[in-house]
Amino acid sequence: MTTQAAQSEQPLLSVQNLKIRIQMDNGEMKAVDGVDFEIHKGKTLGLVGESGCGKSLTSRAIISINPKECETSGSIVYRSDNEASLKKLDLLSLNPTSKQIRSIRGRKIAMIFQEPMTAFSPMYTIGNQIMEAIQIHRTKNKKEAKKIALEMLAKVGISDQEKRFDQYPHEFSGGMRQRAMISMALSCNPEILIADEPTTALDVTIQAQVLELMRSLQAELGMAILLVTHDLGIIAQMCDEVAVMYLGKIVEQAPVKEIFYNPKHPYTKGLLKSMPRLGGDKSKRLDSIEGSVPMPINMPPMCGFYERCKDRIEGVCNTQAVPKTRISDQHSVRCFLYSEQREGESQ
Amino acid sequence: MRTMPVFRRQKTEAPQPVKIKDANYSSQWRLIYLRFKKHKLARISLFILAFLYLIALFAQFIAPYGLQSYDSKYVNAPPMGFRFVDAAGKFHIKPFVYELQSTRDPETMRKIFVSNTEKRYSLQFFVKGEPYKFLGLIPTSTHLLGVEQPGRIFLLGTDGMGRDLFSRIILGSQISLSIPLVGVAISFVLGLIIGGISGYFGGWLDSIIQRIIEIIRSFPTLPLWMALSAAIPPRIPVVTMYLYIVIIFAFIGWTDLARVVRGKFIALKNEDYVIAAKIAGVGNTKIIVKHLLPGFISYLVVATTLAIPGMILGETAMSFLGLGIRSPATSWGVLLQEAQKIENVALYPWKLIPLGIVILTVLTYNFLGDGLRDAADPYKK
Amino acid sequence: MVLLHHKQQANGKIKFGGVHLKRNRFIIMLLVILSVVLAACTNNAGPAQVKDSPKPSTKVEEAPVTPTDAKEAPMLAKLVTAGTLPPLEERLPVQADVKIEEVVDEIGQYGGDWKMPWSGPGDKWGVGQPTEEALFRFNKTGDKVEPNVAKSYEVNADSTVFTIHLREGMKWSDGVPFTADDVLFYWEHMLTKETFGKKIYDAYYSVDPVTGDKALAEVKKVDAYTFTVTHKYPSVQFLERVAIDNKWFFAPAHFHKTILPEFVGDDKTLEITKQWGYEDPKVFLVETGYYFWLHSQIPTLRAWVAKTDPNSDQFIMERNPYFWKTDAEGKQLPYIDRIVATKIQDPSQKTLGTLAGDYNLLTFDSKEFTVLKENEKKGDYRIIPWTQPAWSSAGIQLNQTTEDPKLRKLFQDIRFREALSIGVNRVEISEIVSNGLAEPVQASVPEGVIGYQEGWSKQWADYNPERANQILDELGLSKRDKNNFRTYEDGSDLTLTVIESSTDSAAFLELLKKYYEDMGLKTNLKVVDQGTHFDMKYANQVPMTTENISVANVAFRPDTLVPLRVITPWFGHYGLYSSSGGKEGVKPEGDVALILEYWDKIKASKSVDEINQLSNEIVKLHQKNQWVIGYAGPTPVLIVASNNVRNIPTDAVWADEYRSLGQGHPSQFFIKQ
Amino acid sequence: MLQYILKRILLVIPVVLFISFIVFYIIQLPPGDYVSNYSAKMSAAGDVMTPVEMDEMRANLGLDRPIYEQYFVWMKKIVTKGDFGFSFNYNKPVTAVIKQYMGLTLVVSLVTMVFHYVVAIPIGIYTAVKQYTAGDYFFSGLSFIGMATPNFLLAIILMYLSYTWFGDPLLGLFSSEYVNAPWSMDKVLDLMKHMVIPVIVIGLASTADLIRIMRGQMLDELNKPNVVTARAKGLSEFKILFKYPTRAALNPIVSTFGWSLSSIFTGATITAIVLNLPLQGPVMYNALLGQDMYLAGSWLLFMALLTVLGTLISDILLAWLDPKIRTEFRGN
Repeated sequence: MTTQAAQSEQPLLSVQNLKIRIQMDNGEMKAVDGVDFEIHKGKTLGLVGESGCGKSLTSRAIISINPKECETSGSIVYRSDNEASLKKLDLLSLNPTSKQIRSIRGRKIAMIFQEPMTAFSPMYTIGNQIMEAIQIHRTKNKKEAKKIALEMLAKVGISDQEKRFDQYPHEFSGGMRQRAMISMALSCNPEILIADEPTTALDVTIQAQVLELMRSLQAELGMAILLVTHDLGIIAQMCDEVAVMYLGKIVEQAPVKEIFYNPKHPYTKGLLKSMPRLGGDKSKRLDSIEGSVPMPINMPPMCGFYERCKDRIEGVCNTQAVPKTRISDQHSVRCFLYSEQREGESQ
Repeated sequence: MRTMPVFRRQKTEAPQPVKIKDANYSSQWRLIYLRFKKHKLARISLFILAFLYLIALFAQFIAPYGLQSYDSKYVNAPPMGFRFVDAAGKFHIKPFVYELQSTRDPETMRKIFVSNTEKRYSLQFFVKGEPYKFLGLIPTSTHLLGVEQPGRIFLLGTDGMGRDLFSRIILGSQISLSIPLVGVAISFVLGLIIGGISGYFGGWLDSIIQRIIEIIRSFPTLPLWMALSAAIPPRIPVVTMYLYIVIIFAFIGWTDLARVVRGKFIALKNEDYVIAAKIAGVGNTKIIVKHLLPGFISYLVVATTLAIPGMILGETAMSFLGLGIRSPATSWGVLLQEAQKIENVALYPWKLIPLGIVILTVLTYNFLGDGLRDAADPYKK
Repeated sequence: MVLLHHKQQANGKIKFGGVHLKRNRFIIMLLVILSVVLAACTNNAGPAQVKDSPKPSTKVEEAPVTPTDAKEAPMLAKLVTAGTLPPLEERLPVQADVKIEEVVDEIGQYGGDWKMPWSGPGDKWGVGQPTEEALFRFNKTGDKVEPNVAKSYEVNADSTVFTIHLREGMKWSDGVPFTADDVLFYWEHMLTKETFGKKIYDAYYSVDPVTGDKALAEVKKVDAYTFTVTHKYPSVQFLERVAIDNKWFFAPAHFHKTILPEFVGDDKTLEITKQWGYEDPKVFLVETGYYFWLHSQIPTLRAWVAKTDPNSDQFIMERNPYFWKTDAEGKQLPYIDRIVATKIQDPSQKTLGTLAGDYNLLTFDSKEFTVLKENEKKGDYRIIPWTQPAWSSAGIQLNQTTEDPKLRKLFQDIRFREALSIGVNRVEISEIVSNGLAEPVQASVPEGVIGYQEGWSKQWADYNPERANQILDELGLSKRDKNNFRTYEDGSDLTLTVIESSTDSAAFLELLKKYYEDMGLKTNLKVVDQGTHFDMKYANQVPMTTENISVANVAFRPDTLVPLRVITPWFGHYGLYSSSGGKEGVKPEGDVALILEYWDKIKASKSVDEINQLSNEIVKLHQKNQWVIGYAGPTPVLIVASNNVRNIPTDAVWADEYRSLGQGHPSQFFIKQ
Repeated sequence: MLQYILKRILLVIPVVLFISFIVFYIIQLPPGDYVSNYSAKMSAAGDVMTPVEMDEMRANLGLDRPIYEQYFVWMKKIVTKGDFGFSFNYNKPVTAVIKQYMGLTLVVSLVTMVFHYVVAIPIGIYTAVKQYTAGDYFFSGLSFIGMATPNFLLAIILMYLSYTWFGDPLLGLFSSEYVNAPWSMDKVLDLMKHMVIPVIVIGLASTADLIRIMRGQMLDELNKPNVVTARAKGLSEFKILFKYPTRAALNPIVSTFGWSLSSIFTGATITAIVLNLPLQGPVMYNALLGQDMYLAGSWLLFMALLTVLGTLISDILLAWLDPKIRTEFRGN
C-alpha cells in the first residue's frame, strides 16, 4: 500500500449526496440514500457492505449503467488529471446514451465485474471483445488494436497470447477470464478502475493472484481503483481508504488502519468480529450480527442498523436521521454514539 | 439462470435455525407468482381466459338455443340487441325485443327482417329451451337467458340455416378451447423429451433422432387424411374424432420444437453449472429438468402459446375431406370455414364475429405467455 | 428502419432505456405515412389502368369503326389484305350451302373476347360444349333435331336408309375442303376401329323387333357431298340418337392420316406421341380423336380454334377463319374474336371475378343468386335464368339393390319411401338450401319437359310427420333402442347411411338427418373423396346418396331412368345385370323389369309416336314407384352476361343433351363496342 | 468440421431413398387410385367408363402392378435416365410440369420469405427493446391477428375489400390481359400490384411466429450481464443491440431456418388456392388429391431432399453461429 500525500490534492472523482430510488410495487425503495466519497489518483477506495446495501448500484451509477428503473440524483464530479478538456464534469448531468458519457466509459473510467463467465459474450472471441474498446477509444486500425490487446494480455499475465486471443470465453478458466476482463478494462489506460466484487467468483489462490495483479498494475499505471466487495480480508489487503455501507448509506469512512484498529460504528465492529481470525478458536462458532438487513422501503427517518444494534439508544436512534460526525479529518461516522448534538441538530 | 438457485430456500445446516423474519427468502414459484401479479396485462388475460373457460363449461346452459335449432324463417338474420324504450317512447324496466318478421325481397330473394313494433317479448332468465344434460349429468332444459315464447333473440345474428350464431359460438368453445390444448401439450412434451435427448446425449442417438425427424417432416399429410377419412366409421362421436385429428397433428407437429430444444441443449450442455451437476452425480433426467429446461423457459412458453392458434384452426383444413367436426356439432374452426364464402363477407358480415373471438383467445394466451416469460426470467430486475 | 429512432436525439431527452411518449408518436406517425404510401401506390396503379380499355401490347388494337356492310371480321380482313388468307368467298361454302344462323336480338358487331373462368383441361367440356358443331343439333324446343353441319337429309319410309347431304365448298379450319370422305374416314378408320377409346355408339345399331339382336349400320359414300346410312332394321330415332351419343360423326382425315398407327405404323405413332409430350399412344389417340378441340394443331369445324396450351394459366381459342356460318346479312360468324378461359382454383374466385368484370359470360348455380343480384348494377351485368329438366334440386336416392337384405326389403317397400318423403318439411328445406328459389315439391318431370305428368309434383309432398311415424310403425319398425332409434322387428340395428363425394350438399344433409332422426331413423353421413365414391358405387356399397335426376327425353338418354349400366345410384346393381348380360348384378323384377321391357320396345319401335308413348310409360312407372325422393324442386341455371354481351336467348333449356350454352348458338353472340 | 459435413452428406442418400419409398407407399394408401378418380370426373361430365375400360387404363398406366414393382421401375428410370415419370393429369413428363410452375413459385416464395425475415426480426427486436409500449402492442396485436386468422378467410376478406375500394379483387398473379403477354415493365408492375395481398396474407401469418420468438429470445438476452459489460466499454446502444443480444437470440431461429427451404418451393398451398396463384403448392395438392402418382411422388422426393439438406444447413449454421457447438465439433 503506497502512502500518499495528504488529501489536499484535487480528488479525481467526488460523489456528493448520491441518491438512487427504485419504484417498487409497495412503495419507493431508497437503494442509495445520500452517499458522499472521493476517489484520489493512484489510491484505492474500498466500498464494503453486505449484499443489498447499494454498493454495486453506487459503483455503476458513476458511469450510469444502472437499469432504467433507477432514478439517480445528486452529483458525481469528475476532474480528469491527464486530459485538459475534462477539467470538471458532472457525470450525472450527462444523458446516459450520449456521446460524452460514452467517451468516458472504458477510456477514462473502466469497470470489471464479478461473474467473468457471463460478463463476456459467449458468441465472440476474447480477442474480439477486448479489441472492441480499443477500436472505439484508441485506434481504428485493426492491426494496431490487436497489438495493444496482445500487450495487455501479456501484462495481465496470460501466456501464449496469440492462441488465447482467438479462443472463446468458455475455453478460459475462471481466473484467466478475470485476467482477460482486467486487460480489457485497462486497455485504454483509464484513470479510474471500478472493480465490482472482482474476485468473489474465484477460489482463494486465484483471488490472491488477481489482487496482486491489480496492485502491481495500479503501481505501474497509476490509476485509482474503487473496489466494491463484502470481503474484509480483501479490503485489508488492497485498500488505502474504506467506506462501510449499510442500507444505502455510508455509516463509517476512514483510512484502512483506522477501520481495522479503531472501528467506531457498531456495524463495522460487528463485521470485524464475524471475520475468522488466524489462530482463532476453531471449536467456537463465529458470532454473526443478529437479524437481517431490512428492506429500505418507506423507512421512517431512523438509523437503519437500529434493529440489530446492541448499543442503540431508544428514542434517539429510531426517531431521527443520523447525521454524519467527523471524528478526525479522515475518519467520519454516522452514529449518535459519537454525535454531540443529540436532539436533531445536524452538523 | 445462474442466480436462480440463490433464491432457493437455504437448507440451513446450523443446529438452531436462524429465525426468518420477513418474505425476503421465498420459494422460486412464489417469487414468480409475485412478479406475475405485477404484470397488468397478463393478469387481465388470465381473467378473460378464466371467463371464457367458465362459459365453455356451462355452454349448454348459457347458450339460449341448441345446435339443431334450424329455423328457415330466420335464415341469415342480422344481430339484434335488447331495447329499453319502445316505439312509443315508453321506457320499460325489463329489456325487451320486438318480434322479428322476415319477408323475401322478390327481386334479389334476400331475406329482409323487419321488427314488428306491436309485439314485444321481454327478456327472461332461466327460461325453458332445448333439453340437454347439464355438465353431462343432470338432464334439464333451463337456459340462462331467453325471451318469452314465441319470440326469438339472436344477439349475434343467425347463420345460413337459421341457427343462432351466439349459441353456436358458445357451444363451439367447448371443443375449440379444450381439445387443441391436448394437441399442444402432446407436441410440447414430445418435442421437449425427444429434442432434449437428442441434444443432450448427442452422438449416434442424436443423428438417428434427426433422421426420424426428417422422415416425419417429409410425410405427405394429405393422403394420410384421405385414408383416415375413408377408414373412420361414420357414427364416431365428434369429440373423439376431433381428438384423433389433434393427436395426429401433435405427432407431426412436435418436430419444430424438438429441433429448437436440441439446438438449445447443445448450446447449454457444456455450461459450468451443468458440468458441476454432472460431477455431483446428479442423474441425467434431473439435470435436464432442473438445470437445462429453465435455461430457455421463455422460448418454450412462447412456442407453446404460438402453437395454440394453429391447433384451434387446424381442423378446418380437413373439413372439405369430410374429416374434422361434422354437423350438427360445431367448433370455432367450423364457424370460420362456413364464413369463407363471398356472400358472407359481402352480405352477412356478422358471420365473421367468430374470427374476433379466436383472435381474442390467441391474444390472451400470448399475453399470458408474456407474463409468465417475464416472471420466470431471473435477470429481469 | 424502425430502430433508427434510437440514434436521433432530436426531440426530447430520452431517459436511459425508457422512451418518452413523444418519441412513440413519431414512430406511429412514420408507420402511418408508410402504409398510406403503400396503399396509394396500389391505389393509383389500380384505376390508372381503366378497367375496360387496358392497353397491353399484345392485344390487337381496335380497327376503325367497322363499316356495317363488311362481311368478315376486321381481324381477318387484315390477313386477307396481307395475302396470308384467301378472300371470304373462297373460305365460305358455296352461296346456297352457307348455313344462315338466325340472331336472337340483332345483327352483331365484330370484336371483343368472351372471358370465362375454367379449372384447367379437366374442365374441357366447359369450353367444349358451347363451341360444338354437331352434324345434327336439337331445335329450340328440344324435341326434334335440325341439320347443322349437314345441309339436309332424306329418310325412306321404314326409316332404314338415311341420305345426308353436306355443304359444298365447306372447309376445315386449316382451309382443307370438308367432304363425305371425312365422314367415311371417321367411320371406317376411327369409330369402328375404336381408336379414340370409345365403343361404337348404340345409335349406330338397329334392333330386330322380333329377336332383339343388334345389327351395325352401313355407311356408304354417294358423292363428294352426300352419304347414306343404311340400317338392317328400322331405327326411327337414328338422327336424334346420333345427336346425343356421337354428335360430330366426322374427323379431319388429312390430319389423322398423319398420326393413326394404321397409316404411319405403331412406332411412328409412338414417336409423334412423345413429340406432343404424351407417354402412351392410346392416351394420345383419345386426346386427338375425342377431345380434339383443346389442341391447336388439329383442324376443326368449330367457330373458334385452340391457340394456347390448355395447361397454361389462360387457354385462348381464336375465331375460325373458314367458319361456314353467316348471319342473315351474310356477315361471317362468329362475331366474338376470341374465347379467353382463365384458370381459377376456388369457386369464390368465379363470383368475385364476375362482380369485378373479369368474366363477361358464364354460368352459376342458383345458390349464388342473391350475391349476384345485389351487385347487378355495380358489376354492369344481367342474370338470365335457364330452366333445367332436373326433377329436383335437393333429393335422395335409395339404392334398390343395396347389399344389406333387410335394408333392401325396406328400400323396395313403397310405403317406406312414402314415409321418408312425407316426414320432411319441404318448405324449410327449400328456404334454407335454395334460398327460397326452389318449389317445395316432389321429384318429378318439370312442366314443359317431355314426360310431364299433372299432379306428380304434389305426390307425397305434404309435411305429415305423424302419418310418417304411423307408416313406419306399420312396417314393423315400432321397437326403439336406448337412444330412441327404431330397430328392425328382431331388434337388430337399423341405420341409414348416406355416402357423399363432396361437401356441397352438407347443409341439406344436416337438415335431412334431423328430420329422419326425428322420425326415429338413425342416419349417418359420410363424405369420401370422388375416386373412392366411384369405386364404392361400383361395388354396390352406397345405400343412399343425394344425386339429382336430370333428363330431357328418356328415349334419347335412358341412363338415369333405365338400368342399362352401373351409373345411377337408385337402380344400383340392376344396371350391372343388364350391362353384364345377366351374368352379374341383381335380376330386376316387378316394375323395374317392366321398364327394361319398354326400353327394348323403344329401341325396336318403328314410329316416333310409339317411342313417345313408351317413354311416357317409363316415366309413369317412376311416378308410381317414386324410387327417387325429391325435397326441393329444380332451380334454374343462372347465365350471367355483361350488359355489352348481346344475342343471348332468355327462355332456353339448360341440359347436357342440348350442350348447355350451345343451345343458344354462341357463334351469334356478340359484344357491343 | 469438413469431415463432419462429408459424413452427413453421405447419410443424405440412404435417408432420402428410404423416405421416397415411404412417400410412394403413402400416396397409394387411400382406397381407389388415379383411374377411379379420373373416371369419377369423367362420369360427372357425362362419359361413363366401364370397369373393363378402367382396368385397361390401369394396365396402360402400369397401376395394376404391385407397389414395390412400380416403385423400382420408377426409381430405376430416375437413376438411369433421369426420367421422373409421367403426370397422368397433365399428360406431360413430371419435369415439364414442375418447370412450368417453378419460376413464379420461386418469385412469390422468395418475396414472402424476404418479407418474412426482413420484417419480423427487426420488429421482434423493436418490441423487445420497447416492451410494453404502444409500439409493442401495435405490432404484437397485428401479428396476432395474422396468426389467428386462417389464411383462406383473410385472403377472401382482403380480396373483397380490394374489390369494394379499388374495384379490382386482384385475383391471380396477373390481370387477365397480361397472363400470356411477354414480360414487360407493365407486366412487372401488374405482378407487383397482385403481390400485395399474398404477401400480406402469407407474410402476416408467418411473421407472427418469428416476431414472438425473436421478442422472447431478445428479452432473455437484453438483460444478460454481457450487455452491461459492453455498455461499460462505451459502445453505443445501437451497436450493443445488434452485436450481442441479437446474435444470441438468433439461435432458435437458425435451427429451423433450414426447413424453410422446402417452403420456398411450395409456398403457402391453401392461400395460393384461395388467391388463385399459379404456384407449385396447389399443383401438388391436386396431384395428391387425385393420386397423380409420379408427379406427387417426384415432388415429395424433391421435398424430402430439401428437408434433409435443410436440416444439414441448419446444423452447419447452428455450429457457425454458436462457438460452443463449434468447438465441440473441433474437439471430437
